[in-house]
Parts: sequence; C-alpha cells; structure tokens
Amino acid sequence: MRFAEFTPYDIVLLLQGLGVTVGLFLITSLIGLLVGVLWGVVRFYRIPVLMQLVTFVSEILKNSPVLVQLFLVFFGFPAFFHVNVTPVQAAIVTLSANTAAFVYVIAVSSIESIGRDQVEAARVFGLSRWQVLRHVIAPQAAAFSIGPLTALLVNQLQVTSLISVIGVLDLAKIGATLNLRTLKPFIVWTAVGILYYLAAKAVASLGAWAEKRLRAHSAFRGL
Amino acid sequence: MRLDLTILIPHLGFLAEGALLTLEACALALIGSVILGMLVAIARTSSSKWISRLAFLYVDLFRNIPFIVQLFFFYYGLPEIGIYIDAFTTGVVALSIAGGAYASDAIRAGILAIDNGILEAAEVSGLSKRVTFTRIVLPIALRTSVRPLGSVLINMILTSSILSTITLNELTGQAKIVASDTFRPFEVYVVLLVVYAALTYLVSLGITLLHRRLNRDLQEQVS
Amino acid sequence: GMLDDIRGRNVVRIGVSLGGEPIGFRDDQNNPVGYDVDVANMIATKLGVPVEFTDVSGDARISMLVSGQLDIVVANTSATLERAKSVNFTIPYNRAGLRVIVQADSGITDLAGLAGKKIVVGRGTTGETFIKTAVPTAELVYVDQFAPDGVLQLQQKRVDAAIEDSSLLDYLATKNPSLVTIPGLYSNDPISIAVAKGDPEFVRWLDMFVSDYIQSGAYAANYKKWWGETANPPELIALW
Amino acid sequence: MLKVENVKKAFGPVTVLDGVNLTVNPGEVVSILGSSGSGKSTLIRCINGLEKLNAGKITVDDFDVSKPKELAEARKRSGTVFQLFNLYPHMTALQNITLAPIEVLKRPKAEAEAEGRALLTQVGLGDRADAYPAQLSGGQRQRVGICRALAMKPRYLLLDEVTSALDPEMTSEVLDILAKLAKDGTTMVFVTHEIEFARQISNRIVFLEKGVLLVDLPTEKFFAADGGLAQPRVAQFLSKMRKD
Amino acid sequence: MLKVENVKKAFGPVTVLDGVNLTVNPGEVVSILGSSGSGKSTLIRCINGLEKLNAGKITVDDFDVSKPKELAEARKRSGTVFQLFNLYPHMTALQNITLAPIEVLKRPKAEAEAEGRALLTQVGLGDRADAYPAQLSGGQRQRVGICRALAMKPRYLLLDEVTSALDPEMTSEVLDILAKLAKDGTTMVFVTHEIEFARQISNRIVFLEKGVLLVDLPTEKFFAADGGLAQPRVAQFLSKMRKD
Ligand SMILES: Nc1ncnc2c1ncn2[C@@H]1O[C@H](COP(=O)(O)OP(=O)(O)OP(=O)(O)O)[C@@H](O)[C@H]1O
Ligand SMILES: Nc1ncnc2c1ncn2[C@@H]1O[C@H](COP(=O)(O)OP(=O)(O)OP(=O)(O)O)[C@@H](O)[C@H]1O
Ligand SMILES: [Mg+2]
Ligand SMILES: [Mg+2]
Repeated sequence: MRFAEFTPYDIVLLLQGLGVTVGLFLITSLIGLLVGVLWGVVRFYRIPVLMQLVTFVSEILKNSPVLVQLFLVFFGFPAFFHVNVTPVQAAIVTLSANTAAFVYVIAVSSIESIGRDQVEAARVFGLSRWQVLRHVIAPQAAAFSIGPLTALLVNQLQVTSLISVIGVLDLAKIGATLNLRTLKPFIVWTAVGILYYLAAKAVASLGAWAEKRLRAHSAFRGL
Repeated sequence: MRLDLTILIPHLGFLAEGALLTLEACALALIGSVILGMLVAIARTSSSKWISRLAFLYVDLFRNIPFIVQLFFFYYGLPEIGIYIDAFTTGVVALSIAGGAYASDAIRAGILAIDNGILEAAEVSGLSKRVTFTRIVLPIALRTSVRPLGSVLINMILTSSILSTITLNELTGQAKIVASDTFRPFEVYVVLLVVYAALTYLVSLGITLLHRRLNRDLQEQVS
Repeated sequence: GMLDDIRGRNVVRIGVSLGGEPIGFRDDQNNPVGYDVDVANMIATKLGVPVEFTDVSGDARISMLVSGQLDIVVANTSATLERAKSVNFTIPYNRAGLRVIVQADSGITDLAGLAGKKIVVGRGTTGETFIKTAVPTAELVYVDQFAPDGVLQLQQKRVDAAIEDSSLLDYLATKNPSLVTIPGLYSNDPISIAVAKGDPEFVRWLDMFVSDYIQSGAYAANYKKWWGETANPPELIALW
Repeated sequence: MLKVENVKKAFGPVTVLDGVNLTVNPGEVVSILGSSGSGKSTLIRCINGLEKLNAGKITVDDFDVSKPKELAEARKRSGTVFQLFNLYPHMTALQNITLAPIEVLKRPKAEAEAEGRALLTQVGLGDRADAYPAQLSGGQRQRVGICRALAMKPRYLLLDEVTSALDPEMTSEVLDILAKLAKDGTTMVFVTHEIEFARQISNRIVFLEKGVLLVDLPTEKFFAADGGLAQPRVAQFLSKMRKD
Repeated sequence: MLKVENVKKAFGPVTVLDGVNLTVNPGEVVSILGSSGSGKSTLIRCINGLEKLNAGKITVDDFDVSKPKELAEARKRSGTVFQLFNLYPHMTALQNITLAPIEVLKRPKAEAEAEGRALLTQVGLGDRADAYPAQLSGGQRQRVGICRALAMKPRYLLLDEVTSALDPEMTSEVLDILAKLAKDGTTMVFVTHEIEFARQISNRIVFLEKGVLLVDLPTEKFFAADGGLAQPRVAQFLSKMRKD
C-alpha cells in the first residue's frame, strides 16, 4: 500500500488522538457533573413535573446504548430537526447527557445514604430544607460519592471511544486510520489499549487522591 | 419533518432478527461471565499471592480498556498472530471476558460481605474449608449478588450494540442497514433507543423478581 | 442559494469517503488524500473558500446531505435512481462498475462461484443491493467502511470475496498478490457529486465545474495520478 | 406548657397512639414508661413534629405543631436528644452544637461558639470540642447530643431512650448529667427503661400501653402499692424490668 | 477436663490475657464475669481455637488446641454459642443444626434430622424447624444457636454473652433453657452480665480484670462478704451491675 509502514509521526498522531479523547472527556465530565447534580437537587426538592421528567430522561439514557444515542444525535437529529450537528458537537451532547444521567443516580443515592436520622435531627432543630442540604447533606454526600464518581469517570473515559464511530478523530479513530494505512491491527490496538489503560489509571489515581484529601479534611475515621 | 414510524413496519421482521442475535449473544456471554467471574472471585480471595495478583491484573486490564478496543484487538488483531475466531464467537468471548471482570467484583463483594461471625460459627463447628465455601459462602454470596450481576447483564446488553462494528448484524447492525435503506435515521434510532430501554427494563424486572424469590427467606418479616 | 451560503460562511463542507485507496484515505500526517479529495479541493478552489472535510461512511453520506450537515458529497457515490429520489446528482466525474475480488487460491472465477461464500459488503452500498439479488445464497459480512475493516478481513482470509467499486478493487489487486479480481463489471455506474435537493442553481454550477474538470484535462491528469500513468480513464461526457 | 390533647396516630391500619392526653408544666420532669412498641417514641416524634397526627392536637407554649409556621416556633422552644445520638458525623462536637443556633437563631458565630464551649465544659467535654463524633465514646457522643439540644435554649427537652445505646459505665455518665439538669429546673419529657433513675429524677411518671396512657401519677404515687402498682400491667412491667 | 494453663494473648502491643489459668471439670458450670474489655470473649475465642495463643497452653480433654489436628478433635468436643447467634441465614433452623453433624461427624442425614428435631422440640421450637433465621424472634434464634452447638454432642458448651443481644422477655426464654441444661449436667463455660442468673446456675464464678484472673471461687463464696466481695474490684463491679 501507499504508506504501509509505521513512521515516527504516528506517535504524534496517537498523542493527538489521546489529546482529543482527554479533552472531550474533561469537557463532557464537567458538563455532566453540573447537570447531574442539578437534577439531583430537583429531586431533593421534589419539584413536581420536573422531577418525573428528570427521572424519565435519566432512565432512558442509562438504559440504552451510548452508540445508539450517538447515532440518534448525529444522524437522527439533523435529519429530523434540520439542525447542523458536527461529530464533535454530537459527541459532547451525548456524552455529557450520559454522564449526567449516572451522576444523577450517584447524587440521589449519596443523598439517601445519609441517615434519615440525621436529617430528622436537623429538621427538629429548625433548619430549613436548604440549610439541611447545604450543611448536613452536601458535605457528606460529596465525600460519599467520590468513590462511585471516580468509577463512573473511569468508565466514561472508555465510553468516549465510541465517538470514533461517528468520525471524531479521537484515540480509537486514530487507531482505525493507522490500521487503514499499515494493516497491522495487532500492534495498533495494543498500543491504543495501553494508552487508554494509562489514561484510565491516571483518572483513577486522581480520584483516589481526591478521596483521601476529602476524608483527611473532615477526618472521620470511624465512618 | 413528521415523525412517521409507519415507514419502519416493513423492516420489523428484519429488526427482530437482529434483536434475536443480540439476546443470543448476551445469554451466552452472561453464562460465560458468571462462570468466569466466580472463578476470578475465588482466585482473588485466594491466599496464594500469585493467583490473586493475576486475577487482579485481569480485572484491572479489562475494566480500564474500552470495550471497542478490546473487540478490535480480538477480531482484527489476533488473526495477525494466527488466532482466527469468527465474529459471533469473538463477540461472545469478548463480552464474557469484559463482563467477567465486572461479575467477579460483584461476587467478590458478596463474599466479603458475609458476616465474619457466620464463618467463625462454621469454623468452630469443625466444618472444612471446602464445605464452608460450597455450603455457606457461595450460596450466600450468589444470593446477595443477584442485583449487581443483574446490572452486569444490563450493561452487557447495552455494550452488545458495539458488536455491530465487527460485522455482526445484531439489533444495532440491522438498524444501521435500515437507516441507510430508508434515509430516516431519526425514526430508526428513536425506535432503537426505546427497544433497548424496554429490553433492559424487562431484564431488570426479572432480576428484581429473581432477587425476591432467592432472598425471600432472608428477609426479616415485618409483623 | 447554497453558493451564497457557502461564501457567507467562508467554508465549504464536503463529505468524502476515506475508506479506501486510492479514492480517499489518510496520509501519514493524517491528512485526507486521494482522487475524490483532489476533486473536492478543486471545487473549493473554484468556490474560493477553504474546505472542511468530513469522513462519511457508506450509510451516512446521503442522510447527512438531506439533513444539511454537508454542502457537497464527493464520496465515490454511484448515482442511482433510488438515491436520486433523495438527493440531486451532477453529471458523472468518474465511472466505476461493481467488481468482485476473491482470494487468489479460492478458485472462484465467476459470480456463480460465490454461492454460499462469505462476501464483504459495505452497509448501505450499491454492492450490497447487487449481491443480494445476484447471489442470494451468499453469506454477507457487513462493514461500515471497506478499508480497513474489509481489507483486513480479505487479507486475514476470513472472507472469500468482497464486492466494491472497481476503482477501489483494481487498485487493491495490484497491491496485494494474494487477491485477484474476477473478470467483468456488474454495472457501469456513473459516479457523481451529490447535493441536497432544492437548489437547481447550485447543481448547475457543479455541472459546469465537472464539465470544466473533464475538458480542461484535469480529469485525465487526476486519474493517472492515482491509478498510474498507464491507466486508462473511462470516457466521460462533458455537458458544456 | 406542653399540651397533648386526645392525640391519635396510626401507621396504616395499626393504631399506635389512641387518644393520648398529657400536660407538662414548665419545670416538670415527666418520665414515660411502657413496654416495647407501646408508642413512646412515636409520642415524642409527634411532639417535635416528625410525625403528622391523625387526630387531636399538640401545642408547645400554645404553638400548634400541626401548622408549619407554628411548628417552626414550637421547635425553637423544644430540643430533642435522640437514642442513637444522630450527630452530624462530618462536623466536630462544637460544630454540631453551633449549627442550629447560627443558622436558625441567627446568632453570631463567635457567640454561639463561646456558648457551645461553655456547654461542653459543663458536661466535662471542654477539651473535646474539636473532636469528630467518630473520635468520641458513646457516652461522650450522647453528651454532645444533649448539648446540641441545650444550645437552642429550649424550654422543653425531649429525650427518647437516650442511654439505651450505651454500656453501663457510659449510661451512668449521661444519667448524671441529666440529673443535674433536672435539679437546675429544666423541663423534661423522658422516655426510659431505667426505672430506678426515673424514680429518682422525675416528678411524674406516665405509663403507656398499646398507645393508651394507662397511668399518669406523681412519682411516689406511681411506685406505691395503692397507686401505679395497683394496676396489674404496671406491676407486671416493673417486675420484669427489675428481674436482674 | 478443659484446661487453660498460663495463657497469654496480645493484639499487637496490647496484652489482653495475661497468664490465665482455669480448669473446668466435666459437669461443672463456670461463669466468667468481668467488665467490658477485660478479655472474656478473647478467652472463649482462645479455647475454641479462633485466636492463636502467644504463650501457655489450652487443652480440651487433653487435645492441645494449638495443634491443627488436635484442634479438630477439641472442636468436636466443645460447642460454641455466640452472642449474635451467627446462624447461617440461608438455611432453615433444622439445616443449621444438622449441617455439622452430617458434614463433620458424617452422620446419616435422616438420623441427624431426627435428632435435630428432637433438640428443637426440647427447646420449644418443634414446629419452627423449617423456618429461616430471619423468620424467628431473637430468643428463638438463640435457642436454635444452642441446639446447633448441642447437636454435636459436645462435652463442653462455651457461651459468650448469649443473651446480651436479646430484649428482657427473650432473655428469660433463653436463660430458662440454659438453667435446664445446667440441671441436666451439661458442662458450661459461661460469659455473662446476668449476675443474678450466674449465681443461680453456676458452681463456680471467675472474675477477669484486664486480662488477669483475679478471683476463682465457688459461687456461694464469690458473693460472700469475706469471699469475692472482699476484693474491692469485684465489689465495685457488682454494685455497678445492680444499680437498677
Ligand atoms: N414509621 C412507622 N411505620 C409503621 N409502623 C411504625 C412506624 N414507627 C413505629 N411503628 C409502630 O408503632 C408501634 C410503636 O412504636 P414506637 O417506636 O413508638 O414504640 P416504643 O414504645 O418507642 O418502643 P421501644 O421501647 O421498642 O422503642 C410499633 O408497633 C411500631 O412497629
Ligand atoms: N482482633 C482484635 N484486635 C485488637 N484488639 C482486640 C481484638 N479483639 C479484642 N481486642 C481487644 O482486647 C480487649 C479484650 O476484648 P474482649 O472482647 O475479650 O473483651 P470482653 O471482656 O469480652 O468485653 P465485653 O464485655 O465488652 O464483650 C479489648 O481491649 C479489645 O479492644
Ligand atoms: Mg422507642
Ligand atoms: Mg465480649
């Protein structure tokens, strides 16, 4: 084939792919976190219609393949609503929404993990719902959820690989194009796999570090 | 454009074929991953350092590399070193291996959650390690991990959509063909989303029933 | 019209298929290159705006035009009557027939020999449609892009044959001694530029562009650039 | 005055409180006795507004706890100490105590903290103000729980089996504090299984049985052969309690 | 004969048992008293081999529990009843009882079940044989726990605060059973806080304090003013225990 051999520049290509992957991961995680926590607050306040809507949307997002969600946003939305959607936009929308759905679940369960006893105690002393949320629930929920959140983010990092299928030049897509040129998938996918692994490990140890700091800060040993 | 689902009617049979393939692959992979997960869970709780380390490595690797990369590696990479597996088998094996990593965690958690007092009771009764494991530890662990194993299955159904990238025409693969035949991606993918959500909903209902049945006797009776 | 839109936006969004040499692929700097990419670049030059490429796989190229995500598709698209119901085509800027490539050692020499064999097809391509009626007993193996997925399967001998445009397969056969094409073209499709419906002026402009491309000799030069000096460009008729 | 008038409370089909009447005057210490499940905790939870009534009325200094606005007032006047302490685990002892004064009573932080420290010193925890609940023993935690209630300067202190999660040594720690409070004139409603202790500190003892207030007598009368002990259920209950 | 000779046990830097000597003859009922943390549970756990000794020796009918092979024999001769019952939650009462006889003693299933049912009937649970632990009350669970230990026909029954997780009513259920066993001549080593009960059923009482066996006296002697009560620690302990 025309460019059949690996070249040193391929390393640059892989790193570029990694950059795209990590960049999209960071953006979508941030949006997902904000939106998911917001949904959690909606639920905490039991805002009537909104709460059902949020639950429904997050259920759909959690219970359908990300790949199909991507296809729907990238191929389906433009065809139906006549809006222009670039692959990167589709990736950001889909991944953010998907992350938000899971963040919502973590937010809800970490709020619920805080004993009703404590909430009752605070209520008996006259604290309002907002005060209870801010002073009693939020600090503990944050410490509680950091573990599940780390696990989620490690998972979402891997989910980003699916956007290669709609043509975003992320790490997985670079892998595919290197294959197109070299036809040596064994080496290519091994290298790509290692890069993903290292990135996942980095996210995980960042999470562990954050957890340690949060726990050390509030120093509750027995919990 | 109007949402016109009738255009899909001629393709329903075709889509059902894909759904059947999805279910087939997931059922086989579920069996595979529970068996694998059980073995790995045992290995990880094993007292031999090497065995437990190896088991950990397996879990670590397959949880931190995107499934699509694993799949490409198995399907396109392995033939390069002389290992040929057909697409369906590759799909089932890859799902089993990835699912096994998650299943082992669920089962391990079930084992670790067993009250130490129960194990001590068994020990002082003179029960051997083997009897304690097969008659007490495993039955309790499997009962308590029904739900987490259920989420592994649900995740597997969602992940199976990625098998469309290695030529398998499971539900998503068939849907892609329908989308390119009809040029109506929105309708196709909306329906697909709903079908997956319904499928996983049914599965989780089943899991709940199973969980209830198995744990019926373990529940405190509220009198 | 579209021409104003493009100039207003100061970028033209062109869909190319980077799924096969020499039509469209990526060089070692990851830049799109190939016969179609050159045509697309010429269009952009004539429009006087920079180009933004999108890699479109077989099943997406039509729907992305319809949905307005792309302005123009130069992606080795066969102009079929079925597709023409959804998009507009220019006059052909290339021609290709469907060709079948087989493993050299398989002994398959004609279509009949494909019965019961595994054949790689692209999801939503003309090859898929053709083989389904021509060899109903064949076992179809679906890929989203002919390269690398299809090429790898051929090379790894996991399939017996593949059906794709002659422009791709002839080239592949010359580069890969274990693969041979079987004689005969199963169609002689016009390969055209596709745009969304509803803007006759834009089609007319593109028709003029293709006519100019053929008559100016750019066509012959481009064809020989990618298929070799000795290649014989199929005859195309200019409209203007 | 704390007034419980003809209160009924049911959980689904189960009636837990069935027409309870109880008046607690300022300065009084009232103990509530009764076997497990008789509705003692539920009564306390009705008084502090954690449960809605099915019928009847509860007022704390004339504020009706069934009305949200009045409940807020009622809650400012009554403090609750919980059986399982229910401290906020992510806050130090002092923070546990000052949260409500600062947030609800809008006290300046410095003042609230000074008072909190004073309270802690009073119960012998002056040097543990910055410890987290997990770093305290059960008895110490319960003392923090008491300070948390006292920090709101409540007129009425509601206590629900505040020592039953403690071992004997820690129990006596906590009971000592309560006895001191009683002597200082704090009004208390006190659910307990420590009959001997109830006898020592309370002015009045009431006995609940299946949601009905069977007996409401001054302490001496309650333990007299012609008073509470004349009731077969009370006699049976007391005999069982004192078995060991 | 159960013999504890000069046993030392430490967890890291903390010495929990410090040269304990104790002999239990067949037919004896020995109660172990002592304040929380004094090492009572640890002593029981050393006897049934759940903890390794740092020094000293424990033999059950001359089988040394520190030797794995002999431990197996020793365990066949002693049965343990736990504070938190520790029943197998996925097995019925009967299955809980018959598991070890079938698996360890290799008794035929039918025989083991017949005996198991007989034991259950003996403790008043004849009709609950097929109930799961979760479907039983605390007192019933503890009775199943006792049957589980008895099913192995042990010569020595080790009991560690077997009633402390029970409420008063259920406690008396279980104590009744134990009193009956004691009268029937079962050898028992009995850790408890129920002093009155210990007095009634035991032949001997030993008092542990910070890992040291302070007192080892016949029951009557233990409660006598010139016996155990002469020891200030014992007197203090007893006074606190009987406060209410
Ligand atoms: N949230 C609830 N839902 C349903 N039933 C409840 C609820 N809370 C309490 N009960 C029932 O109400 C009855 C009285 O309960 P309560 O906790 O008031 O008893 P108590 O007198 O405090 O007993 P204890 O001494 O065991 O604490 C019990 O039968 C209990 O099961
Ligand atoms: N596994 C262990 N690791 C470290 N220390 C332990 C362990 N088990 C017990 N201890 C310590 O040993 C001491 C004695 O404990 P033990 O449980 O024997 O006391 P006990 O007399 O049974 O008390 P209680 O009446 O509260 O049950 C305690 O200080 C305890 O903290
Ligand atoms: Mg209560
Ligand atoms: Mg103990």
